[in-house]
Amino acid sequence: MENILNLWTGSGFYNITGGQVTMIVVCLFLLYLAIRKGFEPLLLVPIGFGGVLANIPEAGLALTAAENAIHFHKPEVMAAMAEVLKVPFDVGQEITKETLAAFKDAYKTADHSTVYQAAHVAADAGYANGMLANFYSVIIGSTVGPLLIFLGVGAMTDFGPLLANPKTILLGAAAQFGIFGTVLGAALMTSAGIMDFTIYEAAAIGIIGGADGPTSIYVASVLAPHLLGAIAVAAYSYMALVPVLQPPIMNALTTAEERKIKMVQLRPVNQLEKILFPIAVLILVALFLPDAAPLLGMFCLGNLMKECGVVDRLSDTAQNALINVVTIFLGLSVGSKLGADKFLDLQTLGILILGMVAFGVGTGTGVLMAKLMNVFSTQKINPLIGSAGVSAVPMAARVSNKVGLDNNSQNFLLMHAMGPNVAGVIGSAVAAGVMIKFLGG
Amino acid sequence: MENILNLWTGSGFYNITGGQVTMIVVCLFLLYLAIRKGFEPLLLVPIGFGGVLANIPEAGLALTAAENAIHFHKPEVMAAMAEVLKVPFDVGQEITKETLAAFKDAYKTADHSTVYQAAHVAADAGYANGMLANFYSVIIGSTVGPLLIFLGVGAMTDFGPLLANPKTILLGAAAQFGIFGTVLGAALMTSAGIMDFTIYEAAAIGIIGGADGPTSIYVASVLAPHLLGAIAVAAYSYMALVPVLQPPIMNALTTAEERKIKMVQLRPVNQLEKILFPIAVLILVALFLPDAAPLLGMFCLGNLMKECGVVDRLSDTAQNALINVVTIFLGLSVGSKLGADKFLDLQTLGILILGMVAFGVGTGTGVLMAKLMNVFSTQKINPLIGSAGVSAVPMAARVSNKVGLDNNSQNFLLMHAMGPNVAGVIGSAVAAGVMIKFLGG
Amino acid sequence: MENILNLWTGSGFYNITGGQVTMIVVCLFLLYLAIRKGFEPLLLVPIGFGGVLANIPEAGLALTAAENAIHFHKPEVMAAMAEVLKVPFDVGQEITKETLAAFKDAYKTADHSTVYQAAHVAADAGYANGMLANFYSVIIGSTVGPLLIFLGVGAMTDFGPLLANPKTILLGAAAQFGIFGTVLGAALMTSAGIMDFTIYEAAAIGIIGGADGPTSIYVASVLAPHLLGAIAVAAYSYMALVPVLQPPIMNALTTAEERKIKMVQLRPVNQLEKILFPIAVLILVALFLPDAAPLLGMFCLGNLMKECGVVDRLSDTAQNALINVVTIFLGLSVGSKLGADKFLDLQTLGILILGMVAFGVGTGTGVLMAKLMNVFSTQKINPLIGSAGVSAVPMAARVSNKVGLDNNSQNFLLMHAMGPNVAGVIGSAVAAGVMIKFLGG
Amino acid sequence: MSDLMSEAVSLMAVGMGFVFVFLAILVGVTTLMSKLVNKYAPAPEPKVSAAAPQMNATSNDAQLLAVLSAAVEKYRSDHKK
Amino acid sequence: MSDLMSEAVSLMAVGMGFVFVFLAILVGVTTLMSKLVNKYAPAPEPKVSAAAPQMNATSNDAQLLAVLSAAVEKYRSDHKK
Amino acid sequence: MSDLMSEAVSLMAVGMGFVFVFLAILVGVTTLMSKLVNKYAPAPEPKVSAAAPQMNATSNDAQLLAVLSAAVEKYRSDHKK
Ligand code: NA
Ligand code: NA
Ligand code: NA
Repeated sequence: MENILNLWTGSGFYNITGGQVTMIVVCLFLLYLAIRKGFEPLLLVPIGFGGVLANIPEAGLALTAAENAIHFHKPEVMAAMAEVLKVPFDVGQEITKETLAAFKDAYKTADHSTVYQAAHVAADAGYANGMLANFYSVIIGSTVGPLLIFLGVGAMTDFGPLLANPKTILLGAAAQFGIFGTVLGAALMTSAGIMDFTIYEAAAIGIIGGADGPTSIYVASVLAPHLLGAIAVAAYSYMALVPVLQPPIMNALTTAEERKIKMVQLRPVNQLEKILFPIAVLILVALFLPDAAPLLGMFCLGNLMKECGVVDRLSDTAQNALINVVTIFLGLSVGSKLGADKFLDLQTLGILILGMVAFGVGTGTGVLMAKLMNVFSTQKINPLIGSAGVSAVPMAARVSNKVGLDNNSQNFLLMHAMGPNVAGVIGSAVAAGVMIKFLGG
Repeated sequence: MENILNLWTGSGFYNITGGQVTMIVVCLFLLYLAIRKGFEPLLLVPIGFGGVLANIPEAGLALTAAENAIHFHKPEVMAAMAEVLKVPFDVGQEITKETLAAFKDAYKTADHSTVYQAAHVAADAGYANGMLANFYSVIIGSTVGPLLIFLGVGAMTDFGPLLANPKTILLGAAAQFGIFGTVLGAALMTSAGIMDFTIYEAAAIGIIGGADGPTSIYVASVLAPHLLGAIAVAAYSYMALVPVLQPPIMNALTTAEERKIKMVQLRPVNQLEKILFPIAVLILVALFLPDAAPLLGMFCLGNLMKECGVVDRLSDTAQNALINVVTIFLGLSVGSKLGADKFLDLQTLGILILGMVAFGVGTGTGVLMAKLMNVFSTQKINPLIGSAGVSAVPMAARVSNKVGLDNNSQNFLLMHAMGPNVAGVIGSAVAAGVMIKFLGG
Repeated sequence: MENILNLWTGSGFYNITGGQVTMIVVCLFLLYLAIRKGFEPLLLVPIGFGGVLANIPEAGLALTAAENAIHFHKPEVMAAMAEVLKVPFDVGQEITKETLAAFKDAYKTADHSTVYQAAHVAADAGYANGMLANFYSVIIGSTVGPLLIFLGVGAMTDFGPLLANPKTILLGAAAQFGIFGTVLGAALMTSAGIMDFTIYEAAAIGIIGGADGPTSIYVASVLAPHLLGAIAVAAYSYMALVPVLQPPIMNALTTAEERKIKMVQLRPVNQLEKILFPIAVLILVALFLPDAAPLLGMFCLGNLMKECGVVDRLSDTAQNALINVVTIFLGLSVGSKLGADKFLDLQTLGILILGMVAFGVGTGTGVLMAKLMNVFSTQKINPLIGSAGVSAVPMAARVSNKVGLDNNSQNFLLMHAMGPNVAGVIGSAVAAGVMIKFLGG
Repeated sequence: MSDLMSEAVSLMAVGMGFVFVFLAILVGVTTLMSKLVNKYAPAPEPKVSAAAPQMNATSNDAQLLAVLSAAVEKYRSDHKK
Repeated sequence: MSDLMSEAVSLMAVGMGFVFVFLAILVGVTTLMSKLVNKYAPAPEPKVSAAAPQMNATSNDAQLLAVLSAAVEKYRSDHKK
Repeated sequence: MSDLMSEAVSLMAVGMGFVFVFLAILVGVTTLMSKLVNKYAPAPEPKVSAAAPQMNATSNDAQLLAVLSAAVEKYRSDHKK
């Protein structure tokens, strides 16, 4: 009898909170966007599904063992936990919401030794890390997940168009204004009292403007892990929305004449150039920005494996089995940060707004940079390829091509836009390195 | 000279015990069954091989660093270990079997902090975890292995037949009587003094009746890890024996007329239904049984990845590279529990007997449920498809088909049996969740 | 302003040491050899790349969190670290090179508990393990990497030629003289005062003569992890140089007549023999040398999976996705040991010289063993296949074939040489087991 | 009745009860869902899966067809005369 | 100006400055590298990638060709008469 | 003789001795095993591997044959007239 009661009081129906219901609906909506609208489904399917799992009441899939122990707060476990976390607590004492909050706070701010001891107490009491919490710590906490995605992306990237016309790299630089402009925006909102972001949070939000999923996740996991869920969702959603977000800005900032500029055909690129390029990037990183070494190092390794032609087995695995496995786990891990308490916050609204601003500013500065370069150079650049500098590979380059074709049905900009497009990946990884150096060092 | 002696006294010949010889023979027999008789070779080849490895004398492949340190019991190491484990011990003292047993007991019952400290002592003395012990803790101890198998199985499962005739789900429910009936059987044997099982052990044994390898391993790892080896071997062996075990029971419980019932052809199923089904299951799990969330969550994610059609890369990887890699490690990890001391026990005999009972009871109740449903419904069900409710996908459904053809060579039951067959997977995962909630919570 | 200064004083340019520059050049040369000269590119591309990453100044990719904390030596962190490591230190104290060296030494020689505590202190101060340090500890520190490579190699190995002519196994035994002769050489150099090797280091260097990458890495990681980088580089480089190193020795030790010996065609081998062979090897290992069980166990499992014919999915994955993923990480992990401080040492020179000696001696003793066997046997062996006993599969067998064809254009030795070639793999794994037993036990 | 027996009996009651209730609800939900789908979104074009075919499969088939057409072409031209 | 604002402004200045400097150097290095390559090693034979084709691909093609030739052979011999 | 030298010598003696003994036993065991197999189970049908061919391979071959037959069929019908 007691057991049946137990099943009932332990069921989802009995325990579910409004926040959890809301978040499950939000996550189902993400799945809808991914499956029916084609929004970056490779990431948003596991993210959305992981978000549902994270919000299953009483399952504690996104909680560590210690957090689960506190959630179920058996008196004898709490007594042991109190001793470790140095929270005042008597065994007989009633456990109120405030008591629980005190334990949760103490756990969140505890040093590493204490966290380990709390884990031991919880394990002794029979609690284990939730599945998603394990995935998060192995894949994102260790930073290995985003790095392996970058390895695979590197192995899929063709730097040919960039090598054929290197000055388009500067378009990829200009588009990073989106990142830093957004940081400024977040600071402004905070100064105005509308939001409340620290500089770490502002930087992590700004990186959405890099339009690169793994870079965003990497930076957020280092600077503001509590915002990771919202940042990743915003980054991937806006990347999917690039065909909607960019064209109005591109049209507003250019004249019809500029949009019709025809670019000269790209020269063929030598195999050796392609092999040397990732090595050159690596050496520049080593000399100028060691903090970008993990991200750009893995990216360059992937690209070298692809281009060198002698390790096709490895390049193939990096582009397929490995990246696919990591994507599943990375998505679920991001989903673990879509808990109601973390996501249903005013900050998320700020992130969504600022993320869109970041995309817009990056698009605009990319286009304007192209116009500026045309002032000084005789070989004109079609400013429509500037918007591709935000990255969002290869979507943004396709958008440049499409808007170009709308203005001149014989003007194919795709390959020209791929140069700034992949330069944008390098640009935002460099920006990520600067931010981590500046704020983390 | 001393070194040559060392090689001899450290060799297998010098140290092998009768138990180890027996277990190596048992494991070679498992390999024979797997390779020559086709008994679930994907699992039984690595399990059997892992079992041989686990029984190599002095190699300690299935032992942790601390267990290895105790096994080799150098006096100075034992002194340090005694302090950590709080076992009375003088450095000069002779080390008898009893002393070693005291250390092993203290280690087994130690709390988590102590286990870590013992690991440090062992590591300082140069001992390391055995290879299989590492595999076990990463793959099964963390529960990730069975969950990833379920992800892959989900990505291979077609719920079409079930969706075309949803009431056959109830056959998958009825067959779970095998699970709980076996728990009762284990309790009866214990009451009768024939065996000695706790309720945890009884539950872990019962789950063999679920006829699902990963579910059995998952439950056993949570409720009775020391029986995991025998339980997994029984589960996979009986799954392979389904074509032998089920037909007599099916024939005994049905009339020739019933076995000839023709079922109407299944309606075609809409793609959208297939996409919504795993989401519906997930939501029901969230609402009613959070403890089944890890298993059924991964299963539903796999199925959604397959059916949604936009993440075929991920679904493909889940069905191939990922599940294959995990299968190798899972098999070896299960094999690590086939050590002589754990397996050569009266309990194993009980597990083998009760496991077979579980399969038989599940088969029978599945068939009887179909007959019961025919009493109330006009659209008759061929009771031969009831036996498929135990799962053992797709073997049990093929058995239903074969027995059906034996009675009416024009009656193809395969697709009809696939409905209860996959329902049985869900049914036993639900049963697993109830058991963990009931006993673990 | 301070921040810009920070970027400058934190840049590679400002911090790079001569040693790091040298090592980056060395690693770029390895990449050149791998990509342009085809030197074992599957390993040397990730090793070389990892070596560049390990030498990026200030990035600390190959350092643990505690080592990074000591490198940046903030006074308050050093105070906490001093307490844990028991190094005398006052907070006000100037931090000289000697102070840092004292901390580094204390950390290197600390016991495992202390290492954990130091890690907690570093983590509390915001330091994390470098990416390569994580890869190393997961892939090589745990020994799982080399073992999984061996699993894949086993699944790619065909023992048919060996089974058709088992006495060629003895050629694989003789070639292991290269290993032990080199140990002797290292001891001689030390006695002569030219070098300074311990017996552990000498053994780890000798194993280069096994001509087996994963065996070398496995043994070096157990006996002399600080030499692992140089040993792995030497092993793979010389394996690539087999076509250059072996022929002169083979020609010098044989007469033209001997090189023209025609061998009888190999008998066809039964499938069952191929299935039983890995099991026989496993049982011999269990009886005679438990310390070789991890390496040869995984090797035999891979081969059994291949030959048994019922788990082709697993065998396929072991040969492709799994081995490729592990190769990437293994290469990067080896690269992490190519730091300037570890590699730019007189010992490395000794390793390179001794490694070449090892290859030469192994080649020679293999050839001489064949000549010796011809004295006692009527069925003559072409001594050119003796050199294949060093392993370096399948390169050494191809060299035997090529030198054979140079002397008699109708004499195809390839299949005959595959027997000793794969026997050499078993031989060096046995030698590895003996060394670990002898020195580690 | 021993403690173990009573525990086993109640585990059976609760367990089977729960399994049946859960799967019965699933029957209901599934039936309802299917009805709604077939009423409001009957047999949509299998556009989704067609839009994202598996890359490998495609390229394999492409290779296959290329080789095949080449072979057939050659055969044709050989037989023309 | 608040502390946060000044931090954001200097992050922007340092960050964008660094991104531009880094990528501008990259433009220079890339241009130089391309010039040197095209001067001293123009369009080398794509020997490297040809020398190490992916094993699977090869064996698949081999199987393919085997089956294909067999099929064509059979067809030929059937039509010979 | 220094301590290191004596250790190296005895490692060599023990090591090479063990390698030879182990591999010599392996020669014996292998020879015996082969004899027994060829006496009691000579050249069995390669049933095992045929019974469980790799799934992917099968389906690839199936696809291959399907496309192939279609192509040949078409060719035949084109040439019939
Ligand atoms: Na970007
Ligand atoms: Na079942
Ligand atoms: Na060897």
